[in-house]
Amino acid sequence: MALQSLDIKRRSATTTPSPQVRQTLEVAKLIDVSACIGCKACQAACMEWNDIRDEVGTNVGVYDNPSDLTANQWTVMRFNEVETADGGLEWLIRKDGCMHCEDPGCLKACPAPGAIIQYSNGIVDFHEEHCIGCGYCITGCPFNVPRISKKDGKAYKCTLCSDRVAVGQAPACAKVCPTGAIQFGSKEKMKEYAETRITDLKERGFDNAGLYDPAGVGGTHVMYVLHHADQPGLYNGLPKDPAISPMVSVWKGVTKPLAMAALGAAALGSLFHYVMKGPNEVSKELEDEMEREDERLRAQEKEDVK
Amino acid sequence: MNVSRRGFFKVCAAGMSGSSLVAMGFAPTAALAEVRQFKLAHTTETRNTCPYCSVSCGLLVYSVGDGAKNTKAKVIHIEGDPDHPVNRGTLCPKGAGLLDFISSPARLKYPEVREAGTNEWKRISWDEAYARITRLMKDDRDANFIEKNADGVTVNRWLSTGFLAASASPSEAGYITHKVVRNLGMLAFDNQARV
Amino acid sequence: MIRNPRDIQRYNASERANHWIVGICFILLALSGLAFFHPAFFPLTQLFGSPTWARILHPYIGVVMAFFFLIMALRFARLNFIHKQDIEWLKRVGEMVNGDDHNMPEQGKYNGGQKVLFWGLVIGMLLITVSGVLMWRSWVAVPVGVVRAASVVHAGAAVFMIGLIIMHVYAAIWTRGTIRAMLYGTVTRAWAKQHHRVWYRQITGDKR
Amino acid sequence: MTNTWSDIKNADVVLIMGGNAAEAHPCGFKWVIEAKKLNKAKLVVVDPRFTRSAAVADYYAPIRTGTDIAFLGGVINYLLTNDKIQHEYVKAYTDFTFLVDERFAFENGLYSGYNADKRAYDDRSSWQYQRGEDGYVVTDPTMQDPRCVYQLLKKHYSRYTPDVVSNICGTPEDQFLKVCEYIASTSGTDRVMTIMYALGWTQHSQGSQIIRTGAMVQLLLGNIGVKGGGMNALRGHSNIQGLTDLGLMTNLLPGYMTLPGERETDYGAYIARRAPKPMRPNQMSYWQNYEKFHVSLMKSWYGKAATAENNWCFDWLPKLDKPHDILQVFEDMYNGKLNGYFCQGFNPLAAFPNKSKLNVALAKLKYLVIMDPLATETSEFWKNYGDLNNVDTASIQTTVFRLPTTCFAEESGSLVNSARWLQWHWKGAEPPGEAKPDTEIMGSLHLHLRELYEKEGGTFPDPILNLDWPYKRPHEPSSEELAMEFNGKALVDLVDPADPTKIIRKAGEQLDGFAQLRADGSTACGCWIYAGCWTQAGNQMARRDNADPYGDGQTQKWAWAWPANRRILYNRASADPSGKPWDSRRRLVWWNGKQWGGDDVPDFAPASAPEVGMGPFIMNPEGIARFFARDMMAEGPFPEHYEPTETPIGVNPMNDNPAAVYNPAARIFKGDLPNFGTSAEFPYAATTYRLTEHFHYWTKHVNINAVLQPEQFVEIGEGLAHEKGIANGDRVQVSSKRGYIRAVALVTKRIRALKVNGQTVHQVGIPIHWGFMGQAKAGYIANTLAPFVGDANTQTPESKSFLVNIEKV
Repeated sequence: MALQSLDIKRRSATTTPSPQVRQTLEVAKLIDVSACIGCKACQAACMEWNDIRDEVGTNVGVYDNPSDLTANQWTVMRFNEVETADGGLEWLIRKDGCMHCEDPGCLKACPAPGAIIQYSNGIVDFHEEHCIGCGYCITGCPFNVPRISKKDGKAYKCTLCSDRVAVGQAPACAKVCPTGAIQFGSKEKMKEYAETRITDLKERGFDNAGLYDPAGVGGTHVMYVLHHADQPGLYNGLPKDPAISPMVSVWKGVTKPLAMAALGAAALGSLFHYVMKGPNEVSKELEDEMEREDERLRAQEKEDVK
Repeated sequence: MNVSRRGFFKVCAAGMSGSSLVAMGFAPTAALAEVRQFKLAHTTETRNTCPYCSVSCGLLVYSVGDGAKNTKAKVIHIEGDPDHPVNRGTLCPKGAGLLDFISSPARLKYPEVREAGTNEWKRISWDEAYARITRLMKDDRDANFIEKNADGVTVNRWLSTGFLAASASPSEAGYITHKVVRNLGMLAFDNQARV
Repeated sequence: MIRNPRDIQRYNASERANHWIVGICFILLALSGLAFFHPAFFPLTQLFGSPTWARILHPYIGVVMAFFFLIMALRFARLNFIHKQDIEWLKRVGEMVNGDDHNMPEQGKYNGGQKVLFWGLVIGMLLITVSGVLMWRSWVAVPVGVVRAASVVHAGAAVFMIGLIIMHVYAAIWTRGTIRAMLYGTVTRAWAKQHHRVWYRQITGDKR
Repeated sequence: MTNTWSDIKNADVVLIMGGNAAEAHPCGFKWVIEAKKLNKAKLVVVDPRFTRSAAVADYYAPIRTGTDIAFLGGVINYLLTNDKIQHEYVKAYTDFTFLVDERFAFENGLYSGYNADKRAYDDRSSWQYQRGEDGYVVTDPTMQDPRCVYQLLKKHYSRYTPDVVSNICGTPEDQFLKVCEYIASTSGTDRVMTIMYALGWTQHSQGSQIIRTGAMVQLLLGNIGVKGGGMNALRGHSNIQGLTDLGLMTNLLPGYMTLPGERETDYGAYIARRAPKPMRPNQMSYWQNYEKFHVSLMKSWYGKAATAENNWCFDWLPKLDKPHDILQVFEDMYNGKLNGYFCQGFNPLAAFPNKSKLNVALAKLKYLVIMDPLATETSEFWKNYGDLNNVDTASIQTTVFRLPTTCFAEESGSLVNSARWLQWHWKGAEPPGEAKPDTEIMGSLHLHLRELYEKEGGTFPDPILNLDWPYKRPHEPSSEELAMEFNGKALVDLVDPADPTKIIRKAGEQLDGFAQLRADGSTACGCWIYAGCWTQAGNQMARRDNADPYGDGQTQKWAWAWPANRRILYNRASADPSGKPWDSRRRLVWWNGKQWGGDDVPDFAPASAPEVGMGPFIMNPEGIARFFARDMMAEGPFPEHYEPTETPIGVNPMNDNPAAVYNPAARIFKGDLPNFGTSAEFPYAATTYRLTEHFHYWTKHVNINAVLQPEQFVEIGEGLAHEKGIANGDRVQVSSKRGYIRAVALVTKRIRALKVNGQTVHQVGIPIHWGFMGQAKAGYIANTLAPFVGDANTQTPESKSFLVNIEKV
């Protein structure tokens, strides 16, 4: 029996492993950018299901609204007008949001035990009750996804609707997607399906169509089918080879044991030094000298009084 | 501070045990993690149809309360009906936002009247609304109804009041509207089909 | 402890207060910082009310510490310029650590080790303050690459400083009669003559 | 829609033109994506803007707004010239062989019979077929006669060469030809194209003719009546199909029956005119049953008061002097001829063109009654909202009543979707405050009026006092009662005409379909095409079996479709004249030697053997589909390109006749003539449209949608932006002859300048969804700009093509 409703694979700021024995289904969401019409139904469903509402903003000269991810907007559509070599136009629309990395930078960076959880099905979830609001998850994320709420100072992002997945349903965005550009299922099935889409796209002249499942973060549980998999940057700067920043790896990797060892050594070294060498005390001669001087001065004072 | 050698040992021991406690007793291994409670668990599910465009997607409307006498149903969530052969559970951004339509602050709650020349709404009862509206209708109909045209042909029409019918109300409402409106002799009668 | 009117004043009240403000801040920052740094120390956040309070307070305490450290550093900077005899002292520090200070060159108010510690802390504070500000999401927004670099620097500087402070504290404990200087402001003449003879002579006029 | 939403997955080519299905109907559009996945279908989008439909298209071509007839005329010419038509289909199932009256002529932009003073074709007698002595239409099966429809059609559209098309539409010639190739690829029996269109075709002064041209392309290709084909009008509102079916329009009665005109004083003549005899031997001409439908309707409305003696209350029906469509009504209101007006779930101030005229018109009313779930702009037309609605409140003497109504979740009933499915829905919550369903409000208004007439008497009270009102709770008729009423029931025991000993339905029982209707007053039916929706077996609209045994998306047991639960109209045309499916992979209904059957309810006489030669278009007296529209269209039998009423080029390149620059029969009121702008003053072609994030003027009240698209904007191309010094995100003023709006400029590569008739035409895109009320940021009503001019047949306002200027503010 487990306490939690989904098996946990990893939790933030925890040095011992979570129970690992049970093997559960690895899930994934596949976003077929070639079928996405940018209708934002996923955004609406996300807001509705998760009980979040962003502010009514302004138009800043693009269709992207809200114009960025926020603590109240866990997914946004990124619209890019790209001119092709033959004078044509492509309107590339990418649904942005948490990629649910197999090797999540946020979880690695998070200092609060249990604030970030990776379930054994691959979902990376934030537990705001444990979140301390430090923002290290933002520092750790290779995709610039988590956002701190101005209301409560906690970090929020897509949960892949862990509450729905836990009861056997698809995430709200995947269920709602009118064109089926968002699919949900086992990661294996998603990859199989992606292959059929890539074949179709290649037949339609997109020679570089491919799957975006970056190895640098151990693969992701949100994947893209891209018409131009060779240029992910066209899709609003999707990183080509994302990985946890080496800075973050150093910070949350080797630094920890080394620093602990160094500080431990310093403390223990001091202790043993004290034990072995004893204190550095004032020499007996000087003490005696000062004692004598004091005696002399006291005697002098008495005479002065008389 | 004059710490004796013995005193120093005491401090060290305390420090050691303290950090051991930190490392073992208070160590954060038991931080609980559970997904959010599935919010539809015991809601009432009602089959409905999206009121927006004419794809007419199937909806599942979830409301709190189980229909017992002492509960008042309140819709808390709407999603696509997976059985529906057209939308198959999907919705568009409008359909996915329907919850906020039902609970929009712009929803009208009471009959109101804006009297001629004034600048505000005044709440009235349904009875008053019906009485005043039908009085205005009857006076206008009685005064302006055309039984025969200039050529003496029976035309039985009422042109001085018009009616613009809905586009999203059920067919049953449309039918009764047509029955009532045409029966009064109205011809200035139209719906949203043209726009 | 027996008070002796002829004890030597080493720090005045203002200096002592300044030191302890910095010291307390440092302890609080080290406790909270370590809690964020390594899961094993996370329960230390409870000392601040809750983990979130620890996160909220940490940077503000840092600002307080940075301010008072700056004042303290300005106060003591001149006394910590490194001279020839300090280098000599540092060359022989091994003997000192080994418990034999007979061959150590005579020292002024601060010995070479203390001076190195001082400048180490100054550099550490500079790094930790600047990097800390860059990481402070509530008030500062900089590109994530800068935040990442700052995070590494902050952690490194913190470990460096905590190491220095362990040495600082141990040295104070190890060298008996030292702690009172920061508690009451005075040291015994014998202590002064033993550890800081040049300074002792300056104060007392004792030529021996 | 001739076909259904899920049937689109059977298409090989999808042409989206005059619509933007991905944005306006995303869940229906899913079946386009399915077609791409399942059939490797190609999606072709032709639109002034590179829309979100274009974003997932295989091919996109730009077009100048309002020039679709030229484009499609060019397609017809391409198909005929390159012999890309389905010969057997057009020969057997269309009027290709029919001979046309010798007097029929087309010259310099006008057909024979035009009256320039009336701006109308008042003599359409030449727009007819040649008739033989037997009364039937004369045909030439060789199609060589120069008066046969095929030859006339060919001649008419031979003028629409690719360079002419490109010159008018601004579509580069190579792109036009590429689109033609995609379309032509479905001329064989093994490939099918569907056309999806919406307001982008209807909201023009020549909208009906644009749609006809599209239908003609489909007929040439043999794409009507088959799976994956059809002309699919994507209707805008959830029940606008239903309300149109139910005849809530100035000239209609339920089931597309029509009101008598004031010259139709004789009941018999009224019926006869609507029940035409077949024009060719052995044709069905189903409207011959008109009287059965009409009498049954009158029995539903007037019960026992409707008798054979009083011609089933024929005199009680109002007689039309002219159509009182929305433009006519607001024109009359503007001229002070209306005292009262009701808006039931409708926001005309935002939805109709030329807002400033509407404001003046509404202020002339004595009383205005609003029934709506939401606070609409119309309900507060009298309130000053600064520049957004600058009115003098105190001078407006209109009494306005605002009655709160329920919304979908708070009521039960049926909605008819674009595919003619009647789907039942159930109440899920109580309405807010004292809101009431429309059924209850209408019922109460009737009862209050009846009471007043009973008490006081008054003008012509007969219909009011005699309206049949059998509802159990008279003030609030239930949806169930009303649905059963429009399905129809037997008033007496109905005897089988073939076997007098057999009773089909006992008195009081629900009818199974319109075939059981009688003209003798023994049946009642409120809407004949809905007969079968609530039978003795219960509510067919509530059926929820989504089984799809043939895997083609027809789901016969899901809800109920009119007519007779038929999912694809004209489905007889899916089989060849011998009754065998054109394409075995695409079989729909076929002749099994004894009768017609298959995966759909045959749109045909079920036992009529193919040898009899009955045509598949059984509602037409010809039995076939018409390229030559006879006298049925206001501006002529063949669609012809006319410029939008406000044209950016000032001339019609198809003629040099000043009377035929724009639609010579368009609905224009004299008083509006000064309100039309010219390209000298307003040089840019503008078009209004919907965005996928919003639904008309409703969702600006919906928080989620307001977040998704918060603020009013207009779209312009980079070329125009550069010319006018407008940067992305700047505020601009867009003005037409009728007013101005201010909004954020969205500068995009998706709208490109077009070369038209030797000049550069820039287009300005104007989304419509904002107004002076709501959760979204307040904005200007976009229809402030649109002209008060209507299509000649449907009177739909020309909101898609007009002229504007744009300036940075």
